[in-house]
Amino acid sequence: MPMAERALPAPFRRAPGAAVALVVLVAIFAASSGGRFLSVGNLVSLSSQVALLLLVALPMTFVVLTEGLDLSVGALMGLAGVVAATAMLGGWGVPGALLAALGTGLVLGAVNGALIAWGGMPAFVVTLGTMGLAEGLALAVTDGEPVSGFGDAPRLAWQAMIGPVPLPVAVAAALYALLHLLLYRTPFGAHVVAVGGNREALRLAGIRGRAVHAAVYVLSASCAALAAFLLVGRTNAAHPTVALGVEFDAIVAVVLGGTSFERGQGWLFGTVLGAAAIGVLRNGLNVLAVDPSLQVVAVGLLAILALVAGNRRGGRART
Amino acid sequence: MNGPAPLMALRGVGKSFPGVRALDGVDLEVFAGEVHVILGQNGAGKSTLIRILGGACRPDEGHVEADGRRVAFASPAMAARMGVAVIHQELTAVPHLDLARNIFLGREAAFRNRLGLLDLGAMRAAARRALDAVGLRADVRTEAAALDVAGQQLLEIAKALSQDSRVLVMDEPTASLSVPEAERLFAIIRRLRGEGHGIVYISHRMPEVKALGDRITVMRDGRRVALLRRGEAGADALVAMMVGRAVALSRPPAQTPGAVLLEAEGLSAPGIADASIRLRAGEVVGLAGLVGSGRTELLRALFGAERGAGAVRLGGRPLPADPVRAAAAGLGLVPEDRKRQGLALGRPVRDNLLSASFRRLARRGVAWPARLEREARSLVSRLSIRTAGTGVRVGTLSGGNQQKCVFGRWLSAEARILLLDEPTRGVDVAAKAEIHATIRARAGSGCAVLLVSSELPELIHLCDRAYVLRDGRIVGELAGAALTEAAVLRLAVAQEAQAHAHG
Amino acid sequence: MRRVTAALVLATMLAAPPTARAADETIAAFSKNQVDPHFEGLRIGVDQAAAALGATVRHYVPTRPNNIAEATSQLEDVVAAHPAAALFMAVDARAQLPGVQRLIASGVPVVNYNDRAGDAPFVSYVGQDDFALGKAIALHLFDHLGGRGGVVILEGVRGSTTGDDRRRGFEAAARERPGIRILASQPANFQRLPALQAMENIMQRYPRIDGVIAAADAMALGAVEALAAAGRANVPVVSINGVPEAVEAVRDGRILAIAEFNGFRIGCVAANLAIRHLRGENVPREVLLPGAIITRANMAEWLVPFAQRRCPPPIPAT
Amino acid sequence: MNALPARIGALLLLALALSLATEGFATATNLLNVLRQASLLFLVASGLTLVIIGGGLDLSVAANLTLSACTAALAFKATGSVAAAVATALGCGLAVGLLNGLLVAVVRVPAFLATYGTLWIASGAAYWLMAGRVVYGFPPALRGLGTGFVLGVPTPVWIMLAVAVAGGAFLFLSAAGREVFFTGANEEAARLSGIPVRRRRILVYGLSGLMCGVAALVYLGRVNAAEAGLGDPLLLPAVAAVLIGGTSLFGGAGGLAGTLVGALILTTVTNGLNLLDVGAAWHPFVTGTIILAALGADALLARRGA
Repeated sequence: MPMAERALPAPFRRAPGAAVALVVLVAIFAASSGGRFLSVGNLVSLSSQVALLLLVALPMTFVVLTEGLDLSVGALMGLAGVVAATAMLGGWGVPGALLAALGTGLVLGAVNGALIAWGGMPAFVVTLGTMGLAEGLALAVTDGEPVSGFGDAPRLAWQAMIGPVPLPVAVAAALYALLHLLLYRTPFGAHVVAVGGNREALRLAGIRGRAVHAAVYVLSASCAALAAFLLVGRTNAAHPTVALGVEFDAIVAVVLGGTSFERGQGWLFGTVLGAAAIGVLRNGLNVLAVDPSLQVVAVGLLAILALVAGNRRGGRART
Repeated sequence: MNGPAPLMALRGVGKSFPGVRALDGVDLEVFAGEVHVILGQNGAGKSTLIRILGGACRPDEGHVEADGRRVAFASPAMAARMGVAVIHQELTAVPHLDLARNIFLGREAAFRNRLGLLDLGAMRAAARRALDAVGLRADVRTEAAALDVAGQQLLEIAKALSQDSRVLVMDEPTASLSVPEAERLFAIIRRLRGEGHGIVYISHRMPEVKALGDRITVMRDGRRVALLRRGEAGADALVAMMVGRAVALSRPPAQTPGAVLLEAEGLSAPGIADASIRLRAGEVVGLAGLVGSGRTELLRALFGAERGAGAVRLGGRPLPADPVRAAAAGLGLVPEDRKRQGLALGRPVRDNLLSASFRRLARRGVAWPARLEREARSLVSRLSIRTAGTGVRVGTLSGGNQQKCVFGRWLSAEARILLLDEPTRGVDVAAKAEIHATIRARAGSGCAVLLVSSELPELIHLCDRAYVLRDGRIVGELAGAALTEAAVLRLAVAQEAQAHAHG
Repeated sequence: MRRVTAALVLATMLAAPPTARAADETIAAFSKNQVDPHFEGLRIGVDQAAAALGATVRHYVPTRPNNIAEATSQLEDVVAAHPAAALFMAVDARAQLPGVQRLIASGVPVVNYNDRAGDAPFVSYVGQDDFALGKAIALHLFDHLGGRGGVVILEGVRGSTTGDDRRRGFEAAARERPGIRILASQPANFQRLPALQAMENIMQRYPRIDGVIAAADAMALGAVEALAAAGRANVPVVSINGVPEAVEAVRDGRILAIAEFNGFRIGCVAANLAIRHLRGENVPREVLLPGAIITRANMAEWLVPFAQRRCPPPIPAT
Repeated sequence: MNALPARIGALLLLALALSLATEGFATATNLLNVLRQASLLFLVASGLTLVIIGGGLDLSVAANLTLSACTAALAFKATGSVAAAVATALGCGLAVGLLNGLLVAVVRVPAFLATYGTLWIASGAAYWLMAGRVVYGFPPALRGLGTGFVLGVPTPVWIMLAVAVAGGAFLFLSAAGREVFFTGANEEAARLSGIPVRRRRILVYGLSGLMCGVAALVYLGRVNAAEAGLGDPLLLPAVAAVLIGGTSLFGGAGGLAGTLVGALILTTVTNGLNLLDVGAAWHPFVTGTIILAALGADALLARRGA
């Protein structure tokens, strides 16, 4: 760790937007909710909500580290959920359904990755296009109707507790551990950072940067497919458009968490803080029952204020 | 040749680029335990030589040998496996990876444990040893971005050493180092030589050459003009060999300079300290100095592209640090990095020629296409820009013609003060002559020109007067008969050189 | 005078017990969006009924209209807020059933209102029968057409209970009138602009359209604009809901008739039942409010802005 | 821009196919209908095109349309004056646009996030102002903007053409427009050419906002009502229209003619799907396919051209 800024704890140095927002919001909500915000029940549901966002936001961190973004994950979650539910209805069982969802994610992620890494096309446009494909397929296959009646397994999975920990939180924690190892303890992780930071360095080191670049989109889509399965459990049905828009929350969580769109600068744990800040904001506003229209404004203000706060700016002398 | 085979050798290597003969029958041998200095001005062929050594390009003629056997490097990675590491001037660290991962980028497999994960402890320990070997004390968990330039330079060397490179090619490694940092680097280089490494060392700096060079290859115009052993020639003699025959290019008669147009006093900005200069109407003033001495930074500060302290005055009135105001006031900057800072490569020639004069050419805000086209065509013909038309993307033009577009921009904007940063770099001979003529012509019509060039003959040829920069400070001003390549070099390369030149 | 005040009471009447106020009577009221005036009317009804009994209301509405994920989160968050009681409707019944079951399990009595939220131990259900409304209004149109002609259906959101039930009602009515042909049936997401544009496109294909059935007022109003712009303002349009804007269109002859789906009254009744349940009264398990057919002849009552309306007299305890 | 003829060709092929496949497509009224439906989409996409050419991005356009329409409707109800409604719509649109410009150019928040933030702020403000109400019923003067005809052609189509011409003139005939292109292509080169980069950035975001104000007026005229959330279905189609039109997300290339063609392609497809009675569920799929097809075609063209 750099010596110069030792004074501040890591979250405030590396993800000032998320850290400050989190501390301020938790303080406000804890003080004004009369204990309800910090109740065990609320923490369970808050952490489950954050966990679901993290399943998308954690791999999105990898994508943003390569100076990209993935707009297709929300639509893909709808499609993968529909695929999983249909598979269960078709008697494939839970493992088969999981595999089917995962396969859907792999295919879409591979399309994204190939077009972006080898086709040299901008990630925004490619993933906007595949977002349309996924959303349209999910809608067309189901005619807009949710798929249900596949039994209780997904719902029980979403509600299960492992000791005191809700299963979604455990899954997110496991994914965090896995991705942490992947990013910080494998060659692949270093190469991901280098795709964003200095592709020339990768070339000089004889690494196939394009494969690494494509792989982050496959990772992002696979995790979204996994999240889709939990979401099916949460809503007890596979709704084709249920997760549209989640990609934006995920990107905001990543950036709030101190990962930059440029040069491979980022921090995986910061994304946890960013997602927590978003989750706490939404949950706290609900627990306090703030006027619904002001809630909408609050989300926008959080995004902008936290980004402005996190934006370091140089000084000026000669004017 | 008797004795051991060289670690690495080039035999009769030649390489041409469109319009340029970059290397012509060059021989080079690097033995274990020697520092082989390559000396030459810009354009002498050094950078092509480095690219061939490092596997970044293949020679047209001749071949490369390693340990006496012919090899063909298909890629930099392959060259690295063969034991050749190039330490580039533009550094190749990944900014937000820590030092350990940077050192072992692409070679992480060596540190995998049984689970397939990186054994960070082992990797860091190895990195620690690699950094210790070059005397870099930073924590191996620090991100590379946190290192200063000297640190990144050492990181590159540590990286090269850690892959058991026997041949290290260093491209002006001290360009951006302070004196103590450079001293530390020299100590490391000496130790590496002692350990049997072969080092190819590219530099302009005489004290370094004298301090380090076991053998010296002097290059000029893509050819080897001399191969000397240590002490066979003094600094003056080396300068003379680099320069070639006494200045072949004649300078036009000095003109009587006009009024002071631009004046800077005590200007400080990142990379420059307390610089004071004056430009008069009708003169071409040179800004000489080694790479990294603050020349670019000074031009940018004058143009307002970098903010700093101190005053810039235009015709006696203060000029705020703002490129918009500077351009409006008649300053024009031709930046060093044409592709990143000078041109919008995807836009047509026309727009690149007129980007500083759209507003001047507009009538009540309307920039009539016919008028723009007329202006663009007139610039194309005035500057002899070779292009199929003004609508062609500027990125498809040759380097010289691209550069003329940046030039043309300021002609069109009617700039009276031109700040030129390496205007002829990467430009073929014919275009170079045309650009030179344009520069003189602008001065002749009453403009003031401030010219940065690493090519001393060009500087001497074009300039009436020159400031010499070293380590961000102006260390001298030469004019008239005193403005010679040798004099400039002496000021630019440091005190010892002066002392030595008289010894 | 309000024409319809009676309600369907499904159990025998008991004497109303004396009112005993709990310490904290905060009611959580869910609704689907902040866009549709139907829900605004509903929220005003809830507020008015609660104020009359001295209870406090907190509203929960997803920030993105009809967003299932957000609505599900809000349900979870309300478990933590632990209100005295809740009024619940689902954006998606299947999706939110587990959540509302947990809310009930946490000890919060929940009244289901507006549309059916599935199988959970609700204190009561207050709503209207969407299928019946759809069927009634479609029959009204078909009979107006003399039992023959080609009609266009503008559906709501495919997959939503409200939308699907209403569509089934339309289709059931069409089966009863063999002279009626359904030319096209397109979802327009309960929104105005999609309905307008879908109508414009459908008109290109069918030079003759005899009538339009919209599953909600906003879509009917969009269709009315499209028809008027095409010079086909004489095509009769019917719809469901009865928000003041649409009732004005009935007054002006731009909409033929509307099946009343009265959010204001649903809100009144649901809040009233919830609070009385808290105070120990036995309240009916199910209240199905009847819906009138609003036509030019009777529309005055529905022209009154929500804020100026008065809740109907409480439904007697059981 | 070199790909514009290809796009026009694609549009014509699409039209040809639809006129063969359906009866209702190739009629004068339907073609005017398509144009009128495209107008709202184009107006929202036009300002976005300028922003993207200048090297930025504006995700707030649809929310800005919503807020401008709602404030204008409220202003009309408060004053009874159409002029007040027009001034409010344009003023509100411009204000949101300028806020984006300041955030991006001065505070230097990345455009994607800054405009995503204003998206939420603008739509939240609309919810708060409207409080679940619908404001409806506007006088003929305002209705005419959406439903009127001039010389047999719908007024919004004229507005669309006027904006396309004026925007094209701005981009290709004004000094500022040329500078926007140059700034989008290489911001640093623009700065070192003495182009006032910051002001140009603010200008395009301001214009984008203003276009949302114009679109809001057309919306009010056409739909005759304003409610919160009204613009939401337009965001992704607007972005898609710009991209299908060939404007590059890297900045410095593109134009309003392309966006016009992009908006027409999207609208024609929707119209065709309705005429063929294909379910609305397929619309996103078709849109996604067209985006990827346009992208792939451009990549092929670029490879052949290089």
